[in-house]
Amino acid sequence: AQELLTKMSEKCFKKCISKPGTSLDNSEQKCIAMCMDRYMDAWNLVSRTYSSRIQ
Amino acid sequence: AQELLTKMSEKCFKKCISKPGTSLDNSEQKCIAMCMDRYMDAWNLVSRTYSSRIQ
Amino acid sequence: AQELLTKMSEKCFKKCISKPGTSLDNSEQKCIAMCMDRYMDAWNLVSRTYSSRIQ
Amino acid sequence: AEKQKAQFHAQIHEFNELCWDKCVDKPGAKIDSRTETCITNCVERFIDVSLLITNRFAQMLQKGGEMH
Amino acid sequence: AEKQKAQFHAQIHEFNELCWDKCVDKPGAKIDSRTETCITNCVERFIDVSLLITNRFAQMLQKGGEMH
Amino acid sequence: AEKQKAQFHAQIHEFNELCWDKCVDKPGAKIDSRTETCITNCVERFIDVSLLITNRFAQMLQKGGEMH
Repeated sequence: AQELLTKMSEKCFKKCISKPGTSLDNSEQKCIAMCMDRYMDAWNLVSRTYSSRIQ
Repeated sequence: AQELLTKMSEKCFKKCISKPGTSLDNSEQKCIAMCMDRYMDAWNLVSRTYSSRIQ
Repeated sequence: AQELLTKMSEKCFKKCISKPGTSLDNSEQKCIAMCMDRYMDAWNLVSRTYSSRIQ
Repeated sequence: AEKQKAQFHAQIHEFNELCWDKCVDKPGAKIDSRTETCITNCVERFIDVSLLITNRFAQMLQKGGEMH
Repeated sequence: AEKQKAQFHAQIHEFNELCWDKCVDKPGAKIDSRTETCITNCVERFIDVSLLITNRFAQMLQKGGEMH
Repeated sequence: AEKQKAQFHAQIHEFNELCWDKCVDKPGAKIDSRTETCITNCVERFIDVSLLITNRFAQMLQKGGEMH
């Protein structure tokens, strides 16, 4: 899962942290959590779509 | 040639498929074919330019 | 240092050469030199920040 | 089989990055059906494009000889 | 130790690319304090985000079992 | 020699991606001379930039000692 975590961190950092401040504020933390859930939704969807295609 | 095919697929998908639909329509297929030809033109040109420079 | 040089070349080429001409003109050469210094400043700063965080 | 599994996972990561960038603008509280359709179509069409390119490339090699 | 050092360097390159793109617009004659602050915060927050995601992922695995 | 060939090909791919993004807007029915000139210059100038940076880096090491 290492690569998933690395990519997710990069993508969600780019989406949620437009101006990095001195700490992660509340709205940034919420955004990261949502982004993470959506990234895994997408990952599962991609995985299912690709699997059913190559069978 | 695997890497060439991978990169070509990525670059041409980005250029030609702005909104992925339920199938590749005719104009998208034509765009992909043209993009592929141009990508190989570019590749050959880059290859010649680089070769003549390092000789 | 190979990877540093490769990344620096890419990033500074993108920042300084908007339209590649028949040679590197004077202002492009100055821009590259400045960009290189700043890239190494950034690299050192990132390196210090990361080191102090993981200690 | 191990190698195939690794290749499969590498593909998923590649597709996911590409289709995430294409289909997800602002991540919301739930994945909406439009994003879902976009991602499914994105993966399907990317596979179509890869196959189209690979087949056409094979034909070119047969007709015109080697590239370099 | 060699492997750890290589990993450390790979991380620096990754952070540097990300924070360079976020913080440096046009490289000037000196690094200004605003860019310096931006880079420091960028690295710190990126580490925060990675930790947040890794911990939350570990919790999800414990609660909900395996992914996919 | 095998390793050198692989390195040569990796370079071509890198240059091609960079110069494709810089020079090709919409791929047309033929490559036009403007795009051709742009690609040739792009490769040449990228090599110039790499050499400039590599030489300047070597000088800095000699003068100022090691980095970081």
